[in-house]
Amino acid sequence: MSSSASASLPAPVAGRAGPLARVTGSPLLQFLGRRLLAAIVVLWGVTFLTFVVLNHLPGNAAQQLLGINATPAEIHQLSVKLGLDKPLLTRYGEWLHGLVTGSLGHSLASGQSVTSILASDLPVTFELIAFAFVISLGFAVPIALLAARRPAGIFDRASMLLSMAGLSIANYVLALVLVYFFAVKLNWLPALGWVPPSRSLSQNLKYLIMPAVSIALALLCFYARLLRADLVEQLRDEDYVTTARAKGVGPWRIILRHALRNSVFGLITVVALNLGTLLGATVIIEQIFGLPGIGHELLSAINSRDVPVVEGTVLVFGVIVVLANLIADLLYSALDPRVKYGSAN
Amino acid sequence: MSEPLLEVSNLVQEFTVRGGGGVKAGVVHAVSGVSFSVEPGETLGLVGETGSGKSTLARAVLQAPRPKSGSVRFRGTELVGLKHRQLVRARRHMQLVFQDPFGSLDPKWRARALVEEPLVAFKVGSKGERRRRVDELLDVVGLDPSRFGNRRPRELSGGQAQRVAIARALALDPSLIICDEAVSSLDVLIRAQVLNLLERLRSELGLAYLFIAHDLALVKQVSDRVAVMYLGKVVEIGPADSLYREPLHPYTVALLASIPSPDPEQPQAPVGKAIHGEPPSPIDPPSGCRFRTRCPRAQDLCATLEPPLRELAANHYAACHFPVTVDAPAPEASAEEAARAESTPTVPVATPTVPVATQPSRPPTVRRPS
Amino acid sequence: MSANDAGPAATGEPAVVSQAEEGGAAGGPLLEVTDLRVDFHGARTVRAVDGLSYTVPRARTVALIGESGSGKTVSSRAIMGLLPESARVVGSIRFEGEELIGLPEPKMRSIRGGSIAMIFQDPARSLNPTMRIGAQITEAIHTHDRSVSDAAAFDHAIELMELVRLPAARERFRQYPHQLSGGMRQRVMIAMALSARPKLLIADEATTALDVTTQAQIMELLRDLQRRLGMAVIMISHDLGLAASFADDVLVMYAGRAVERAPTRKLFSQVRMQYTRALLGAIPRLENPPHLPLAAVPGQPPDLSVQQLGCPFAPRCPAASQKCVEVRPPFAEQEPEHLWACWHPAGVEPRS
Amino acid sequence: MAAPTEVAVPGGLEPVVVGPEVAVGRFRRLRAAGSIWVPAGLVLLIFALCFVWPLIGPVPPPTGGSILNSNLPSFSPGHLFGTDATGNDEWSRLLYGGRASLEVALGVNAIGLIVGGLLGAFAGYVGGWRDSVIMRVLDVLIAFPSLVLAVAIAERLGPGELHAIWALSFFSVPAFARIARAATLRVREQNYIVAAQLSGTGHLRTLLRHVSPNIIPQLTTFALLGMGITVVLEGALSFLGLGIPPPAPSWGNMIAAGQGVLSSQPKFVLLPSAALFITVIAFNLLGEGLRARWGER
Repeated sequence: MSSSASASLPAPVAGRAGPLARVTGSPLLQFLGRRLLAAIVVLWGVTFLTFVVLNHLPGNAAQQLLGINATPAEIHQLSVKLGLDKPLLTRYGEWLHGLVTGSLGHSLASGQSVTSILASDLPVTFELIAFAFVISLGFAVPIALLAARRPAGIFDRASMLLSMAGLSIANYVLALVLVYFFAVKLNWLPALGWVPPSRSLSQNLKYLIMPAVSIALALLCFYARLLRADLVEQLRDEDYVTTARAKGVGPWRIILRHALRNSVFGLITVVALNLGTLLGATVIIEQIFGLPGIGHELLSAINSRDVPVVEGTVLVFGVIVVLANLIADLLYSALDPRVKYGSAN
Repeated sequence: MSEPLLEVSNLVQEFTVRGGGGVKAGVVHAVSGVSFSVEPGETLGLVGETGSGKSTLARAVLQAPRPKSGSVRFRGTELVGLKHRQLVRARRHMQLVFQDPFGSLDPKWRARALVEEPLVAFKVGSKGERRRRVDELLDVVGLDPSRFGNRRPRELSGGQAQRVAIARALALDPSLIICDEAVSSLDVLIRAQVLNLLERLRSELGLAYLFIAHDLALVKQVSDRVAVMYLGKVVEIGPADSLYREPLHPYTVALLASIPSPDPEQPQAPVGKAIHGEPPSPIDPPSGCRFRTRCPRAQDLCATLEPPLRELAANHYAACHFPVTVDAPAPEASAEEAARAESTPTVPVATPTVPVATQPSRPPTVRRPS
Repeated sequence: MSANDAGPAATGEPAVVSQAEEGGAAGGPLLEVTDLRVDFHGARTVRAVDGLSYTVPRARTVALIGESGSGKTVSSRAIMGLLPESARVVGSIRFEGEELIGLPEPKMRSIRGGSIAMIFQDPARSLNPTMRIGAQITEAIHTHDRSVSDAAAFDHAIELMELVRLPAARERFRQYPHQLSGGMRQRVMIAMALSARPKLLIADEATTALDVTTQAQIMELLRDLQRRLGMAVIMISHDLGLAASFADDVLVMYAGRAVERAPTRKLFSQVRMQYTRALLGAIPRLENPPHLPLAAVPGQPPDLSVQQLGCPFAPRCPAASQKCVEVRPPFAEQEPEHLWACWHPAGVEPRS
Repeated sequence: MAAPTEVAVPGGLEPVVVGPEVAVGRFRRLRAAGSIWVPAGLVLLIFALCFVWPLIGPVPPPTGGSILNSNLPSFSPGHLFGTDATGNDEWSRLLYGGRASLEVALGVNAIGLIVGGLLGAFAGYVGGWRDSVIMRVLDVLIAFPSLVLAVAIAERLGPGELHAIWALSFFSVPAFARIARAATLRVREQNYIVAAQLSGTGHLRTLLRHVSPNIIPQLTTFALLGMGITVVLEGALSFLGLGIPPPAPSWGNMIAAGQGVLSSQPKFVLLPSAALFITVIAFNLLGEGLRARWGER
């Protein structure tokens, strides 16, 4: 009466896929490959969309160059000269071809090569952004540490309230308020203009400080709040913090050595993601302070329908955003030993 | 002999593990060719440590997610490969109770709605009938519907929430309930209440259980038969009494030896009996017998040849070349297999499938007179 | 630390059950908890520990047993000063005669991890995931002795890792917690706890998160270390079986109070308090045949934000009378070495 | 953000009784409630001032003022904040400007919440290739330079409130979609979703009855933070002349107009700036309060 064949079926030796697996390269390279592929798709989408949108705007570069008084014939002539009469896809194809061969084309307005325009404008924007990041992180981290040391303490309450206020100030509002006080009222700082660092570094910083602060304040407040919340959570909820306390480790060492190390990942991701929005912020700030940066250039290029310049700028923006995210991921893996590309936890 | 209620054969479930950035890191061999059956009204206990694949097995039986290969027959219907609509219908009489009641009950829903959910899904009865049924179900599991019916999971204790989960599982008159560590997170006294409830339901409603737990004593308490899993494989299966009295597989022996007993006469601490090491990774399980890396009885044969499940005592099967309790340790089989293994001394990892597969004479080789 | 050579002799023997509980040895018990109360302030005030008193003699193992919410973990964290700020601790905790409640924080820090160490339930979460194993152990070493050189700390760490039988200690030193198995992580935790040679080790459900075979290994290790190093151990667990196997004395807690205490053998052979009886009856046993109903008591543990007048177990107790509801039974030594708080203790039975 | 009232005592070993226990609890509850009701009241007040007060109160029209009334100082009779260079009442312009800003913000967030929320929840729930496609498209939208789009819409369709809503929705939709997707993924992992499906509940019902209620709190708090962000962005568009065209007021174009007279009459920048600030901080505080209440990260 053997009741059933329940357990007597032969056990198959399934799934013994040994480690002699197809090794297609190092996990890190695989990871980079995947990300690069995704990035190319996104960048292609962005540039193509920009191209389409620009070409559907009323008026083209020829019209914008010649002004309202130009006759249709003149406009047509210039359009042909600039190659604007060709079909959209052809022109995009040409632009792509140029891109592959390393050329971003020439400005329709000035005839300058887009590469050289970018080369002259990008450093200004980069310096502005770098300055803003230094200010925001330089203040945010110590504030967050001090606040998290005694949650609900006086410093914590005060700094979190102030940072909520700082977070709520629009950068263009802050820019104007700064200009009003420091340029108009006190006359300490110049309201407009730009001096390259090669000519005078101190002058350069003097011109840059208000724009940088305008961008940095909201970021600073945001980072401080984010890091503080994460730190407090780590200190309150994480068992390894309790372990460290049970070992007799002092409070500052726990914050710096244990909690901060684990909180910093979130911050890094956010900083990288912010880089994208920051590029948008530079447009308006450069406009207010008259900085010859890429945002400024973009605005005028759009207005003059200078497609190659817009495309070049958009591409650079896109590449920066993609790179920032990639670097965030790589930093993440460098700092967090648990994340190793291609290894299971 | 009628067909078993649930018959699982050669079930395989694997997962691809992805590391950071979604790069494939390896394949977890969570369940590797598991076969067993559950008769109507029977409780089959399934024990194993973390990573033995017991929970994965439960999910694979339920086809959520669907297993990689193998067969699951439930009330005469093959579930593997069934279309979604039919699967939902076929699963109606098979319910799952999870370990964490708070995770398995939607925090936004109230007890009544939670218990009613399967009735609504299968369009059972009218609104009023469903309501009466829900109250009846809550009553069956020992919750006063007027007190607890309108509470959200958060307003219940762990034991009460698990009762709600059990009431929901009972709603469609199932014939099989899979309890996946269903009482493991409960405190001792509450656990006893819920265990007694499950036992009562079994005898009153004729339920069959697949009772999964890591606690051997607990499993013994409720099971007619017990299966022991190690690294994705069933290493021993048999009647509860005989399995606990005369364990055949060295792993079962080690498990039993590790249980501290609350017995004042012999406060036997498992000193010295503890087996060494911890289970290897299911991503790269050992060749041959998966337990051999920790087994005190392991020999060369165990590394090359995977032991099949053999019936070594009445209805009591073990997958071991050198089983423990059986006095003459499977002489024919092991000699035969040893010879085979010797004839091919440098067996590569993948080949042992052959001898196992070419033993079609499943009639067990060694049988203890019962 | 020459722990390794003390070794193999001390394995099989049963624990020395000293009849004279504390008195004789070096002036009083190692730890003396008197009328400890812990309140948590939130929307409602919860009294997590309610007048707990017990002593831990030197070099002995005391098990605190109870279900979740019984106050066993909270009371042990109170000893270490590890409770969150919303907790208010009153009563007395004397360690080697020194009062720990109200001790200034820097002083408390030197005791924490110094003379009293602690290991926790979940070794996966209790180690810092971003710090190497070695750094976490040497941190413990440096914290209590700043003068130790890095090289000496390294040697000491390796020694500790070998002491807890962590295989390939030198390699592990450079690894991160996620590269270790659960059992090995708990061994690291133990190594860290032992770094300053504590006199008292608090093991808070130290094996609950581990598999049963790993649990056996870790408990074996802990017992071995306890004997070799002469530590006292407070073992916190919900598992009566584990306590029966490893502790010299068992203290059963319910609803923030101690309800029964006795040397292990005595407790399990002569259960007095009804709650302890219920606990024992509710445990499935290997000896039982399948489908045997458990002796379950109904109901839920009491709400700790509500003041308990009588015995907290009274609403669930099969032997409860009106007196139990109204008058709190005293926790007192009612037989030699056997303390309980119950108006209707179970008679002298072999066991249920 | 909920934290104990007492000043932190390291180690928590403090036998000192800090005030009566009940009072501590009540105070804490009051404060917790206050962190929601105070900003909520502020938001209501702002809405009432911008949408209701002009209908019932003595508020002159924001445009078409007489040049004879130009540049009146603050607190002139009938003109709380004076008038601008064209004789329009500044208080009225602030209210009407706020109305435009809030309408844009509401529109943008409503579109983001509905379209983005549904897209994200769908992508997260179904997973697989559909998820990948949706998310890549949204990636493109996120990387797409906002300015190009804003200019395009402004020039193609003409500047205006509705078009500002379209332009800004291009950013709110992907943002909401990401939040919704992440929240859905988290919910999807929960066993109650598996339990529902094993109970026979269909996908649509699971999505509507189990997933949505559990992701809506998160989307709501994000929408409140989004209101603040959108008010700022609308201001930026109008500031650049791409949003609401003058003479119709919006806080953005009022600030832009005030920029020219910043040195002589800073109030034309400071007043709309203050209005903007108060509105944004009210939304931020409300979002933060709700987030703390609902216990999310």
